[in-house]
Amino acid sequence: MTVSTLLADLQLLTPELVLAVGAMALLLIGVYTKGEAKAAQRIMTLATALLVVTAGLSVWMAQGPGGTAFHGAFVLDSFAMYAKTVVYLAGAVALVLAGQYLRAEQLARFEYPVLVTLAVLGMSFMVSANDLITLYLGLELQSLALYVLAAFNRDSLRASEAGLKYFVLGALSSGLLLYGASLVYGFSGSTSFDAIAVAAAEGSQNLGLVFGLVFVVAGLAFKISAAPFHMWTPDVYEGAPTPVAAFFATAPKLAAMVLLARVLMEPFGPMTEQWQQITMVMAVLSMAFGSFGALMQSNIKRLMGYSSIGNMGYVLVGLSAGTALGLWSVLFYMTLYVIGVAGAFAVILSMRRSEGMVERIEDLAGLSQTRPALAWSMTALMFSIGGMPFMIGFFGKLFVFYAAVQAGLIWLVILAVIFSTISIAYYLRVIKVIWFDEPSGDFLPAPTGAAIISRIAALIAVSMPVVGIIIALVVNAGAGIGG
Amino acid sequence: MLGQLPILSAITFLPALGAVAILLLRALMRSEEGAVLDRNAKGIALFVTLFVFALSLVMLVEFDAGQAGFQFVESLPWLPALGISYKMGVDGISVLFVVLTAFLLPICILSSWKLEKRVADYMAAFLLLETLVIGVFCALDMFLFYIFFEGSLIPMFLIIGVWGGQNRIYAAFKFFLYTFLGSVLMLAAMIVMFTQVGTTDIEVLLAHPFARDLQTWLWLAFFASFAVKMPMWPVHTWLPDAHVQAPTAGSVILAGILLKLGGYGFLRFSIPMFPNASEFFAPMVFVLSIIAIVVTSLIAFRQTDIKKLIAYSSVAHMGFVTLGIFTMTELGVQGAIFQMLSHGVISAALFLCIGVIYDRFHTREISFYGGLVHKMPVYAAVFGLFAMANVGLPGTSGFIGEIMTMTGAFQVDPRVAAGAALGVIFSAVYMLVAYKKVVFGVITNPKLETATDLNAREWINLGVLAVLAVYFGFFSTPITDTTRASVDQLIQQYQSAQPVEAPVAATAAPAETAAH
Amino acid sequence: MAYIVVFAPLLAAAIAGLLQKQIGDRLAQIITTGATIAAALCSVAIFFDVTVGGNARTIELAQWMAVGNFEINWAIRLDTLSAVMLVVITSVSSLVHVYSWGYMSHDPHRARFFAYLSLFTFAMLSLVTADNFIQMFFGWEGVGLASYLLIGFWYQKDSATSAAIKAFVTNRVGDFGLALGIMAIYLVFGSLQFDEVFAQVPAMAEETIGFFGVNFQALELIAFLLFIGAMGKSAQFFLHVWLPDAMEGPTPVSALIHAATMVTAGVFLVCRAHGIFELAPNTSAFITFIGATTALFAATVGLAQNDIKRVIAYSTCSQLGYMFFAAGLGLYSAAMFHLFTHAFFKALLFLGAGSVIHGLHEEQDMRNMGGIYKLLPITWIMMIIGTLALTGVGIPLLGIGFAGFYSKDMIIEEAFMMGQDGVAFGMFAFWIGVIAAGLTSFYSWRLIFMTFHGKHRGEPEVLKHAHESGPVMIIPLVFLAVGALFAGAAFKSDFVGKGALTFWEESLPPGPYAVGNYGHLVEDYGQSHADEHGVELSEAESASLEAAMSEDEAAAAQDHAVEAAHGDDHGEGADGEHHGHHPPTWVLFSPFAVTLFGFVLAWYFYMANPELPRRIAANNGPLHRFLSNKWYVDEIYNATFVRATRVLGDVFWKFGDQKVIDGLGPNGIAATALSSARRIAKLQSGYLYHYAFVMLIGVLGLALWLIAGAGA
Amino acid sequence: MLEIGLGHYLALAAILFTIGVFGIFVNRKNVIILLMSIELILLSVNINMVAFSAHLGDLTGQVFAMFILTVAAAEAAVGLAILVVFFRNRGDIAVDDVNLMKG
Amino acid sequence: MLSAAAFYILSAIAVISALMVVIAKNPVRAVLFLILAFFSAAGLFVLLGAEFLAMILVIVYVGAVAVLFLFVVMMLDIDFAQLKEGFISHAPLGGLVAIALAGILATTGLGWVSADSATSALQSPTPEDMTNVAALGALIYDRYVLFFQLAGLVLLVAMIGAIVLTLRHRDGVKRQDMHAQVNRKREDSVEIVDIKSGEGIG
Repeated sequence: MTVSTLLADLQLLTPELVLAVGAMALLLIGVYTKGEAKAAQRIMTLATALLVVTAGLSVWMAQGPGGTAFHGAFVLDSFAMYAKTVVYLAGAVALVLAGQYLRAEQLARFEYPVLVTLAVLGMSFMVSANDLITLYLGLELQSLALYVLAAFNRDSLRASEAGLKYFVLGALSSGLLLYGASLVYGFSGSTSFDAIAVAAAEGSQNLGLVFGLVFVVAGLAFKISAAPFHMWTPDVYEGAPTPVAAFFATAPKLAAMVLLARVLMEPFGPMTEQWQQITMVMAVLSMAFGSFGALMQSNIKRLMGYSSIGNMGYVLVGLSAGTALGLWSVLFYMTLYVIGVAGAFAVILSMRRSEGMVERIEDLAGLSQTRPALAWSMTALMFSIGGMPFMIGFFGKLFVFYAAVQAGLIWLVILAVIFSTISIAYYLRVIKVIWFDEPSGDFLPAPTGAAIISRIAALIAVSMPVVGIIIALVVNAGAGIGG
Repeated sequence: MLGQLPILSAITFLPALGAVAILLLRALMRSEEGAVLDRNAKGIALFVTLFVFALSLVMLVEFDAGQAGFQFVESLPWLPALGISYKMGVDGISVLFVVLTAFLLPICILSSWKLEKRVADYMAAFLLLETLVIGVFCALDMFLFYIFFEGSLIPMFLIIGVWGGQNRIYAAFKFFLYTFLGSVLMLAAMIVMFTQVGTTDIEVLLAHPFARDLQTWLWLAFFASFAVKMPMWPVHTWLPDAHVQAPTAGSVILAGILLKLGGYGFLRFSIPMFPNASEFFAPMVFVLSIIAIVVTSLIAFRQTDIKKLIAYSSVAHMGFVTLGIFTMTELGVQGAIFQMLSHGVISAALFLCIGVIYDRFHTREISFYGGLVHKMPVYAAVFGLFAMANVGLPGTSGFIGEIMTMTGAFQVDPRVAAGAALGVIFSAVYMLVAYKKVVFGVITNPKLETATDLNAREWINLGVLAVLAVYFGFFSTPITDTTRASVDQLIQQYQSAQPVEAPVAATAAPAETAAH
Repeated sequence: MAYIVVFAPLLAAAIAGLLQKQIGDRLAQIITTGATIAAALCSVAIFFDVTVGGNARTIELAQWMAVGNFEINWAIRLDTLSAVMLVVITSVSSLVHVYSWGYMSHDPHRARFFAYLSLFTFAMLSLVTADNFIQMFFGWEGVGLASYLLIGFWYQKDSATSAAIKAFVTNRVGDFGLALGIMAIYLVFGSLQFDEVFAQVPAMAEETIGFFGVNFQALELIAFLLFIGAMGKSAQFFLHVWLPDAMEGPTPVSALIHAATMVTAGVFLVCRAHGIFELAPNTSAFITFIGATTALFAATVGLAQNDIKRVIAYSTCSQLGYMFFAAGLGLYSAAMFHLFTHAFFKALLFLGAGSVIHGLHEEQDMRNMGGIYKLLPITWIMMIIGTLALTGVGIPLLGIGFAGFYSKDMIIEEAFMMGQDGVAFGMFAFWIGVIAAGLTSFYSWRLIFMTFHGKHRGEPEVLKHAHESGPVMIIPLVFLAVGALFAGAAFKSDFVGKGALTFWEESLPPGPYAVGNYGHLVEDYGQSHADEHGVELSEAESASLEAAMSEDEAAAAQDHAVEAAHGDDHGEGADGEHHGHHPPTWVLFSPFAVTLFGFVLAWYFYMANPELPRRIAANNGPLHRFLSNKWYVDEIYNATFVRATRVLGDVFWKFGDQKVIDGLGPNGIAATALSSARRIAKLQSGYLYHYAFVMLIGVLGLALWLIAGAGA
Repeated sequence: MLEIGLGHYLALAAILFTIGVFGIFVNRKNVIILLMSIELILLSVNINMVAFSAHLGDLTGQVFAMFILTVAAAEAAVGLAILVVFFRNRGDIAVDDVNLMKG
Repeated sequence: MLSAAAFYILSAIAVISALMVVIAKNPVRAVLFLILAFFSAAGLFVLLGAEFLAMILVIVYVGAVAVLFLFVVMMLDIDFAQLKEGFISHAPLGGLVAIALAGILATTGLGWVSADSATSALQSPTPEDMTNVAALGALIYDRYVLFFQLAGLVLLVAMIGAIVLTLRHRDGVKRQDMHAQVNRKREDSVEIVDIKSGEGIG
């Protein structure tokens, strides 16, 4: 490797480089800033700016042709570019949401934004992974940061329990993933996705490769919390600090889903018939667990956890199609989902009373009378996440179902629509509490960041004409890969 | 004149703009100005709905009844990647429903004039509902239709749940989930259709011949949605609950318009797009319709809650609609459309009538009342008129729809007509008995002594409806002439899709012909 | 003019009804009564225009419905049949309007009452002037509505409103049939215009309709269904239950609706559609049977009633039975004739009864009356006239008598003749007719005796205040009495006699009597339009009766009759050549005889031996109980239909809807979903090792699923 | 049998892997044991990697294994840190006690 | 032959000590068994010709990770007697599943076949003329430099994480503050007090 090739390669990694260097710089600035609160404040702002800048950078990169770097270990295609942009923005949103919360909970420490930035960096590598090792290292970079974030409120038993659960199960899932990766490597003789695709085309019936596939998918399914690897989700969402849960529900989900899509479509593209079986089973299980599990919940964060399980089920329906259409429907769904969830968490983060944060669904009672704007936003967002027509989220469902139908998976779609009825019931419950119940007390004024984000997200959720724009973007992005 | 103006979009989205205006107004006003806000909200809502009604009348005047196809068509590419476009248009079948909706909304607003609870939200919800419902009738894109169709659940859910009665939450959930489940199956079917045809343009789909086996499944999926919406027996049980719990104006909209979405759906999708399946399933629909007519009439007879009684009666009347539609005779279909429009007027009026006494005494128990005629003679007369219209007395619009659908049904299968005609007897029983118990007799309940007769607002609402119910009872042709061209085309299309010319007379046996 | 006839009452009803507060009772009365009288005058003019002037015509007003061939117009059809009805309706209605000025003078809701009366008149007029079945159905249900309103006029009375509902619903049962009949007509003929339908009738004789898996003769089915409608409206057996209860309404209503007009709509329908019925022999036989049964049934029940109006109501029922069996036998003109005369004397009786009730301060129970003929002399006389007309008193051979004599005896005689000709149920109808005539006489005189004669049995207080009605009530009685006296004699020729050949023109067959006796005149008719109605005709008739008389003696014993019947068979054959149409004399006398017998019996029971009926009643024998309970029809209906409706309603609601549909459907699914949710929540135990275990099982399961799937 | 090939190593790795997994879900005593089980799993993966590497004559496997080792160390550090935090809050690290959140 | 014997012995030790890790009651003993397992694995690596990895395993794992474990076990003052006893009710089922899993995986491993394309797909064939260490070094600093950097970031995260979670500034604890020490000025610490003789420090 010469310097010139190195530089050429690094050019493709511009956003990552900026992020990595930026993160370390932030760390230094943080360390050398006097006063913990001040450092946290400053780093938070800088990190947010950094992420926004990187997002802009990646949009700018999208003008370029992309390509592969480091002997094919890293790929930058339109798919990755799109995903990166969303991930960076989601990270920035997560930071905006976190600021006031952390201060109020006396958790404001400069390591938080640094960890988020590093996690985003990990995700960035995940979506660009074109090699099992990139995949693994990116995943671990992200996961380790997330483990720490989950337990970030170290004086809270719940948070540390969440961190512990997430960590143990996450490590187990990494083990599964690695075991699978080793089998795949052993079969194909390479860790490069391209080489694996060649080998997979040759031996799609090979038992070792099939096991490898199952284990790799299982490891990734854990990250997107698809059943039956979903069990951590509600507990961690509930236990982790709320902005962390908001972060969990957005960027990592998207990154892991994009990674899963890429793994399935590129290296295992020739084995579509095999992995379709897996994703379909996982889709059905996820939808079932997500819908039923959420019905009886009283904690809204926990509810969001189950909701994310269910929603990943729908995404898997689209993914199961195994077509280009399925791919971009996944991207589309995830985008809408991220927007919706970010907005919903913004609302949850606005649920503060003088005695502190509240997170029971009942605490939203009568919101429509005490905080009408918040109530309308939450209503729109809940319906959007639930896939109700006249909200943008509906199109997400529409297109994943469409992809599945086109691939002939009509029964999967019928199951999916039935589950969507069950799942709409618990979104309705939230809306019911907001609208039908009598107010149980007002909230303190919402943090500015949360207020703005919840309104923007709600506005996007109801502005159906913009669907076209997003679709144009994802169609373009989805064209990047596929087999 | 209207060729260039997007009048349908205007009619559809003006109410939504009104809703936004109300919400913005609230956001801008301080909370201590609640009363002013309420007044303004009502004013805006009334103004907007009246304006939309006027626009709809303009549209009706401009509408060319001689033309079978869609008119005022607007088309904008929306999601070109999927062929989904924003396409609106009306034909003879849908145009009158648009007018009906636009007509009933001001009445709803007026009837809620005394509301004090969360007025701004209420008005906004109604305006949103208007947008969504009119959208359903105007949409010429399958998914656009679905969006409006399903979207209408949201404001209605809120209306029932927030401003409803005691058991409103159960009712709201039941209403929402029941109809939602039906509709998502329709969504699945729509997706399948899209994959088959590659477009979502209803006009194109209308011309697309679907394969026979596929039709069966698609038909069933659409049926699941429309049957719930209608509602047909045995998926009707959400309706009594929803009606009973909904506020008066909510019931008016529910019975007056939302129930028609199902019938409209049958006419727009099931019949023209799946003619073979429609023929195959027609006997089943007949049986269900007759059961609906007879059984729910009997059930209505046993109700102690006046609103529930009317709700069950609505189910029975919708039975005539499904019956008429699936006779696939011109008479039956015209009758069904007429019945829907007429029921829109009559049931709306009946719910308003109940609202009048509910506003005064806050109970819907029949046994609470009795002898109202002594204190409220005008009310008694008006209520009586609509009771008779509901019974289907000739000279009211209720009769025309019934006689047309039944005559149409008789052409296909006399048994069906006979079964339906039984309902005519039962409807007289429950309606008159209820009317007697509420209005006649002597006042035994001292609380009723304070009853006051209709006020001006109630008078206007009910008076307008009464004029319509009677006018169309004597002159049905303004309606049937408007719908004729489109219905003729529909039937022609249906007939030409049948493999062998089905014998129209005597006992048609569609099951056998479709089985080949 | 036709517009005035039909719409004046409507306009008056609208004004009186909608503006009652503004214009007040007085003005409302004037407007409605004036309008009706104007209509009456115009209808008389129309009557002569149509019958004499031959100006039968149809006036199209507006389009009502138009869907494909289903074109229905609002129209005024004027032919002899409708003209006759117009006269009956408007004249009786005017008289009732006038009468009500007095009768309702103390009622606070007079304006409403008059509005209803006029509304009824309008509905009835639109019924008879319909030129298509749907408009007729409109009028048909319209009169039902008006009847409902008028029966329930005193809405504070529970019994009144219940009776109103009963009337409406029972009528609806009939309408059920009528509506289906109309639909069947549309199916067969493709039109509902009278002219178009009737023109096609002969061509459709062989047509069949499949109905519940059976192929019926189309015409039979149509006729049958139409007749069900007629049964309901005309209170024929099975569907008669509403009529007695309808007496809850004010008495003028009973006179107008439940005697003279509405109840005869059924007869009118059958006559209007005679073309269909003529080609439906089985249905006609059924009609005969039902009519005869009703005649007998109602008469028997009338024997044991104590409410003065109910007696008359059952009498009406019974007389309608006569009309129907006449129609069933094909004697449409005779049926119409009886309808015509009946309108006068039955209205007279009702209004007379109303006068009694009014005079006795709303007392209706005859057991509390008696001995008041001196107090209400004019009423008494009027009632006697009415009774004589009803019982058909007349001198058989001379052909002179009260109105009922002409029409009722004509029916009985013709029934005999038809029976002779082998028409189904002909003889049955004849015998029932004779027996019922005797019963009629008995209960009618019973009514007179119980009401006016003997000792007063009610509160003495009442007697003190008893008074004769004022002129406004008496004058209509007088008018009706004139009708009851002379209507029969005056119009016999036109309706069923010689004049019938030209009188009905296309609207009705003139009847066998007219054809049999004057058929040869038909040829002449075309040439000479000379005014040969009236006296000349009745002379010819009486001459023929004289001739028949000479063959037999006046005695008409029962045992003798059988022989005579045999003998007459031969005579009939001999008469065949000159197309004569004469029943044997004993037949002519039999109604007279039984009427006399009935009178004597009534006199014996209620004048000579007034304790006897009371003892019979006290003994409460099974027969008496059976009769006073009206054959238990109400009870049977209550036990079956009403109860079944309730029980079924409850079952469908509480079991069907709530248990089965909701239980298995939404609620069941919701419960299942919630219990699944609970189970899944339990699975989410919070334990790390459970979670890890699930993950592992998941991997293993997926792997095995894939391997199995790949292997399979 | 005596000739030791790839299969033997793979089998050994499989057994170690299973023991590691088994350790996670049967262990209720001590969270630290869970962490050690995870190390066992990673060890088995490394054996796989190295075995494949030797079998294929390719160093990538070894490189991969090296990174796995690195990450495993990092994981251990984070895991133990979380464990310490948990212990400070809870005063106990029995696995059974880690179920505050459930349902 | 010798290598076969070595393999069997080492793998037997590895399996047994792994089992002991899982079932040992005392965490300290578990850690020690873990170390034993690592040692035997290192031996196996040597057998496979991966000397560098063997060394790493010993140095990193035994030297650092395992010791870290021990340290934590010791630090967390756990009352071992209280730790819940024995295997649990679902151990049989769990064992069954584990045996099934192990069986399937081992069978798969024993019958392993690599893809034909594998030989041509090799990214970094083992060079003949280099030692294992040198070859790996050449790889990770050149071809795999990205991964090397990434691994560094992972370690950075781990470091931040460990610090952020466990580092506490407790009051009342003396700690060394280099910055403060270095910047210490005379004026801050020394106060010249003029004491009159004979009066004492009042």
